[in-house]
Amino acid sequence: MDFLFRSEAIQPLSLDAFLTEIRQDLLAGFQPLAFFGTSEKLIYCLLGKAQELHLRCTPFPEPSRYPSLSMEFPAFHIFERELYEEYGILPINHPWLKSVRHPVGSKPAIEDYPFLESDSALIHEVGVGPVHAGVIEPGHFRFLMRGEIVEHLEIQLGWQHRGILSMFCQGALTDKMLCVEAIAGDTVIGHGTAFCRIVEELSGCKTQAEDLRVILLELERVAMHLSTLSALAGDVAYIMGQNLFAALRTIVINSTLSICGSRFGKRALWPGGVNYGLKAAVIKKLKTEMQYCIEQIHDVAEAMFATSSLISRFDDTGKVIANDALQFGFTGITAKACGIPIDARLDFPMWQYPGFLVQTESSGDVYARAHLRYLECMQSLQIILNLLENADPSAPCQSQVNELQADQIAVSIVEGARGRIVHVAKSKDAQKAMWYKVIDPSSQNWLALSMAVQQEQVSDFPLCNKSFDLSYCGSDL
Amino acid sequence: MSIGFIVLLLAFIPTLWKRSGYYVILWLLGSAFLAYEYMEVLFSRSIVDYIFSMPMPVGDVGIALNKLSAFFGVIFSLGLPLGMLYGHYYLKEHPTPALRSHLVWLGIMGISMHGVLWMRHSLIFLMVWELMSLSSFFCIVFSKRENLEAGLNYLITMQIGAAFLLAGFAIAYLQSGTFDFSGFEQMKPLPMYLILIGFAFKAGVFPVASWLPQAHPAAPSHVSGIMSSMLIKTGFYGILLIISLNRFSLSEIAVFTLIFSISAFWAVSHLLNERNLKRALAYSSVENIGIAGMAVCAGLLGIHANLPVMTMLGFCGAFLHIFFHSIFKAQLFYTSGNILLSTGTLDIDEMGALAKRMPYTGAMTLIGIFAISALPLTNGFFSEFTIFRAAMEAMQIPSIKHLLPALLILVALAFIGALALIAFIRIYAVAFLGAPRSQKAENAKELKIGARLSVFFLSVAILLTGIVPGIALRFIKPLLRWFDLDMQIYAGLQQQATQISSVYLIIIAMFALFFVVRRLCVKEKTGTTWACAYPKVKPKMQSSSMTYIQPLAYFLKPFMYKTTTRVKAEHPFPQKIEYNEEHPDAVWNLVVRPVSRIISNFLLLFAGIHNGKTNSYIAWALGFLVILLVWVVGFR
Amino acid sequence: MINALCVIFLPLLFMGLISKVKAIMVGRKGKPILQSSWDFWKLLRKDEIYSNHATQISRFAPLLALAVTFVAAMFVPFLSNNTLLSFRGDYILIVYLLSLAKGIMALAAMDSGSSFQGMGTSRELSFTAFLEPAFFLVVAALIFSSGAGSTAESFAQQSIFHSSIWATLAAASLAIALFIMLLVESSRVPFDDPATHLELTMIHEVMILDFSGFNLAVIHYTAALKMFIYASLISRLILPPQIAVWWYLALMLAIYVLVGVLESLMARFRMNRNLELVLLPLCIALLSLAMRLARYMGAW
Amino acid sequence: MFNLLKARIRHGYQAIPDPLTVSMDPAFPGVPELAESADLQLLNDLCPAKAFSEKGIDLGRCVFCGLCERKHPDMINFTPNNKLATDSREKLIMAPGQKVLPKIEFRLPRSMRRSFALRNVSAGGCNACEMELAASNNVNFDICRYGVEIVASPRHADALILTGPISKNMSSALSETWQAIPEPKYLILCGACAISGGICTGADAIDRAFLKHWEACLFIPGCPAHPLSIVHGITAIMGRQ
Repeated sequence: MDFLFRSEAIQPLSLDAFLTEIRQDLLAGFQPLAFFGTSEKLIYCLLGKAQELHLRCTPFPEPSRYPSLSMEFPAFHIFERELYEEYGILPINHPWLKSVRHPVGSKPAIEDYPFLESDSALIHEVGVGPVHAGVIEPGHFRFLMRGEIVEHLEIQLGWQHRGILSMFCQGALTDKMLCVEAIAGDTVIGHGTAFCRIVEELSGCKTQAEDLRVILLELERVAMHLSTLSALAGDVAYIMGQNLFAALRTIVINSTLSICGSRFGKRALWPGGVNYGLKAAVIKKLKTEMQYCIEQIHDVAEAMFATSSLISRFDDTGKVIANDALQFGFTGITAKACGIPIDARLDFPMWQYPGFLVQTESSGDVYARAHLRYLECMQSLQIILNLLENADPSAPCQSQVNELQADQIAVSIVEGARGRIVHVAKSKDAQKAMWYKVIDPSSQNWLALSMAVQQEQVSDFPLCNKSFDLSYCGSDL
Repeated sequence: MSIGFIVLLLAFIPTLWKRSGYYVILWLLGSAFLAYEYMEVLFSRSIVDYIFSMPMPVGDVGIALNKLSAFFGVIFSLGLPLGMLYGHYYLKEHPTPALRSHLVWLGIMGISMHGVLWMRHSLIFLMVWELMSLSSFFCIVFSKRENLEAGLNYLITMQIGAAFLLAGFAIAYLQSGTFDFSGFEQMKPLPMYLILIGFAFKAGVFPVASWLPQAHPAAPSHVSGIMSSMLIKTGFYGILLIISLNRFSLSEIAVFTLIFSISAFWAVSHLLNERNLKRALAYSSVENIGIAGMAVCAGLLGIHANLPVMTMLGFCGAFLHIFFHSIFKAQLFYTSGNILLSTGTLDIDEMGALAKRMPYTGAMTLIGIFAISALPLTNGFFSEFTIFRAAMEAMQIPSIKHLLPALLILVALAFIGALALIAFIRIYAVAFLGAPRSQKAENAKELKIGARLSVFFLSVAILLTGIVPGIALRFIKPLLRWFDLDMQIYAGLQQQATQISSVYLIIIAMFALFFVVRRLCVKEKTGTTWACAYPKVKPKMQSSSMTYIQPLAYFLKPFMYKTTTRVKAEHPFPQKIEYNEEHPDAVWNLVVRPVSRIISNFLLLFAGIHNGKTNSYIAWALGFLVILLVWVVGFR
Repeated sequence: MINALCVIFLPLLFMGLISKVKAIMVGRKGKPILQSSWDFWKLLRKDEIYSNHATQISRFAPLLALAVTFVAAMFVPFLSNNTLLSFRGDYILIVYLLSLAKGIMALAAMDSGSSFQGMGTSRELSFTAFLEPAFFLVVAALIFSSGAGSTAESFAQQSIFHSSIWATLAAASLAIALFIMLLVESSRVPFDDPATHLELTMIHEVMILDFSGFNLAVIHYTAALKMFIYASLISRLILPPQIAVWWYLALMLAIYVLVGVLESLMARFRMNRNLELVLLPLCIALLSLAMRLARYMGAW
Repeated sequence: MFNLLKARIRHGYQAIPDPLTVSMDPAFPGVPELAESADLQLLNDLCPAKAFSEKGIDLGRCVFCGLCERKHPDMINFTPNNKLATDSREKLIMAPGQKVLPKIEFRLPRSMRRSFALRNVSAGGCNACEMELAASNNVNFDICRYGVEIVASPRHADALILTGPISKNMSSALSETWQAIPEPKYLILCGACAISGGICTGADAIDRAFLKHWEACLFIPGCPAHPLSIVHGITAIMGRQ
């Protein structure tokens, strides 16, 4: 399938045509992958279905308002809010038109965010964050509580906003690897590969060492899942699981380190290939360690999911229903855990995953998400082992990156540990990008959390939160 | 006696010029005389006993004091003037058009409360009793239309109670042939139960206690204070009177225990949910009467199982609890009155941060709260300690049939005690601590010294009798002897009181030590409350009074009758979320209200009689009594 | 005297023990045993910061709580059976002293007007509702027909080593009831998680979220002391009256180790289930009382 | 149960015996060695983080991306030495030819040397440093063995350990947290972003005014800082080496 669009192939449509075509696609089962405004005063909309991508655009409406899509297709709510925040284009009767990341100079200021309030005396509010009790990123959760029961949760993000995207258009796009690595330090490879693919598409150069990229990507996935499982066990004070999984994660990320020198896979990737190839010794080491991980993870997980006191906490907690997941366009674990088999590795494969099957769970609660992470760990480790079998230390690891072809739009879609990562970019000239757009899976999935905890015990919130394990900086950018 | 009552009657004169100041002074004076009299009776052998011969059918009217009535008399003669004193300042802050009539009725109420204690002749007793109910009714109404319903409900309930009493007395008379209380020894069950029920109405025992939570919030604070701390005790006095004259079978005792424990539990389960300060206090009165009742039951149990220790401890606990309750309950009602004056609300969810706005009241209330939840260092603890010991003594009883009621007392007491603690901690925390929850609380001010005076006296009394419970013990000693209980055991209890005081001294010493050390080595400064560093924190971000007991409420659901209204969040983008719940008194809503509605509708026809003219009130009362008399004569 | 000494020094030591056990269970080095003592020492030397809503209550509450708990400890038999203070029915005083400590700390927690502390307070207090009756029932079962009057007697004079299996069972069940109460009162897994770092799930930890420096140290110490009291009651109940000191110490050690092991093998309960499980000691105590009663009525 | 037992046995004793002397994987980029002959201007033009100056390489800016090492192995070489932490900003600048960083002189007051409570604030960090900080207290690195604890409430803390370049939106929350820590208190900067702004330097959504008012007592470079570097730095100021 084709991830590169010549900009003359995408003529701006009239607003009505634009909206109607989007409607048709959505009704035909497409998923909205991206919907954003750009510096060239165009609104782009990227829709995707298995093996198929549609990119459409329309000039900014005059006056800057248009009928909101969110009422019909809720998945758009976050995109439209973003569009409104960045370019002041008002989606008419949008149900929840509030700030997304409070960029510099935007109103309201972050401390004046208009939370939903209740005037009945017996409903009180609890605000958690931005500085959380644990060692995690900042975000603010505002609960409307009926006693210990959560009536409503509103999530306010943007504390992490540091304007990463603005840097992509200054200077040569090829040098922006470090900015990409700074999007989300725990999804370096996910975003990194997406970025590299963009550059490679735009410059039309060949990719070397794809296998190694896959290995790194899967290692990252395993590491993230393990740290989540560890944290989940910790939240219910099951310190056995907590520590054993933590130890396993250390092994995994240390093997990433032995490949590229960073536990998070920073400095590993570069457009055209990878910076550090696989040394024979490393391959050997990896094989044994992955084997160990497979056995150990299996035993720990089986033991953990057989602990009744723990299951009683996981079961039926923080449910997300499949229908909501479809409607609101959740991706990654969140969607798969309620039985929706969407996975970019299958739907939009940028390289081959021989014999890949999407793992799913049906119940959509914390248990489902936790158990799914366990399954995916095993699957990814298997993939890694297979790739290691026929890994060749002498293979070339980087190819020369030639200049970008001007006026082209490239899309890259990668299944990161948290779900579908979408990067879209347009080249301006041989060096620069005109605009660069990043859609982290978290930005859609955050809503799932607030839906999951409604009518739950507030004391179960940290558990639910961890089970989604969403990124703050990824969606704040 | 004469002097005391004459002075009290004199007290009516200043009311003509609405000079409540002199009124209070006279009350202090009169009460002093009476107090002296009661003390005489209580501590010396001297017995006051007057016999007035009256024409038949009344016969000889005994006006006398025994140790029991003297004991209550002391409480009244100490408590009433304080109440009047508080009332004086309360009325200053909270003026009423009909000050004169209010003072008059207040006076009548006080005098008749004393009178009840003196009367030995059941009919006359009943008349004074009626006078008491009637006057207290007018005190409650306080010439305010909105109070009328609560007042009328109270009056009706009292009339029903009186009817029971009347029937009981009448039957007793038919059986014993005398109106004098001396004829009530070894009564037949029927009249005894009728009379007990009649008294129960006044004492505030479930299921006939529904008037308290209605009347107390409505009444002006000094009245509710007086009523809840003293007036309802007249009912308990009656019960004790009957009990002192009769012996009971084990099954009867068991039933009493059950009733009292249920009563206390009912009250405390409402107390947990109540948001209206004064209503909460009213419920806690019911709870405390229940506890005292359980103590009495323990005593009776002891008699029955001839365990003198248990008997002694049981009765001792009962008297102590009555005594102490009349102190701290009055104190709490007066403080809540002050809170009402300065905030204009009784809903604790509208208060908050009062301890910072009114530091004095905050401290005093803390003392009261500790006393009422029976925490050490306050007097409430010692009485419950005694009752617990009484129940524990039962563990020595060989027979299971004695053990079970004792166990019931033990567990009920512990459970209710714990719940009461939780409830009052909740009230104090929500009303006095944290951030102000409303504008009213925001600009609350401390009151003038006058309104705090009697609160101060009562608080001192709480701490004094709390830290040195020996005093209180010495005070009830003659009473115990009168119930001819074992005095060695009393001595043992005295000794324990001193032991406990010494323990308190250790605590205080240690605390002082720590305090000094901390003072020496700590630099402190203030900052914002840690709320995860969110820039703008609102008062709404603190747990409401309902949140606070939610874990328990979840557990006690079956015992809690509530009505809720709710707007649920339709996810994920709700526009409006609401939740409210009421905890009405089930007995009241499902039984009493329908009945009393009818009666009060009927009585409303007479609302005109409340015209603020003193003489017409008196005329009304007298007329009522005459009718009553004729009615009774009908029996012969 | 010897009691006073071990009251002063042992509690924090034993607290350190638990975390050591947990560390060993999961194969890490973990905090040194003396850690809680070091923390205590450090906190004493730090300044204090109070919320600007806070009244005097939060300033003196921890001190009062400590004083009260300390005095309560004076009634409890530790190393030696003859306690500093003791009189007939002093267990009532103990219970109420402890609930005084709890009450004043609850007020102190609510003092700062933060939503978390409200949550913690309500959770912690709701336990008391069932623990107090439970404790009284335990004592009742102990002194049933034994005539023992004071805590020291009723706990120290007893032991679970009886001729008849049923008596042993009754006593043992009491020990179990007390152990559960220990877990609840000192906020351990499965009822609470002392190690958690999440305001919304904490119970005891969240109540002290706003305390610092000296008072925080005092609070930690008080908590440790309370746990120590319960543990020592249990071991005194299990052991026969005249017994070598090192037996007692060994048993105490065992109790704390047991707590540690439990914490590393078990997940904590869901918050709204907690209360139901707090009823457990109450029921067990009732059961044991019934057994003793039956025995007294001559069932065997 | 059987599984758990098996896993537990296989897990064994995972804690690193002594984090202060353990040797690193050779792939790890630690303390760089700058050749005397290095052309700093050239390197600086190459460096995405602009870490080079005429004085040498500034570890506070360096993100250890290894670009310079790959392009000019002759000029610079990153040794697998994790002892990167120092107690002053100046000491972070390594002159050509310098082999190791100067020792850490700063010491905490005596009472904190056995018990040290940290409160982390992540202000715009990318979550890598946060995870590494959390990892330094996990079963492997196990920093709590030195009495270091990461606490929930700043009221209980002795030091604030800052990660991230301080986004505008977090700046007020950061200073509020700092205010909430009782004296005596210390500030620790963890990671290139926190020390110098790192990759985000000069972005308009960044506000580093906080660091103008408060002086940090420990700087832990790295992108992200490796747990062992964190352990080394903190134990050093606790005087445990």
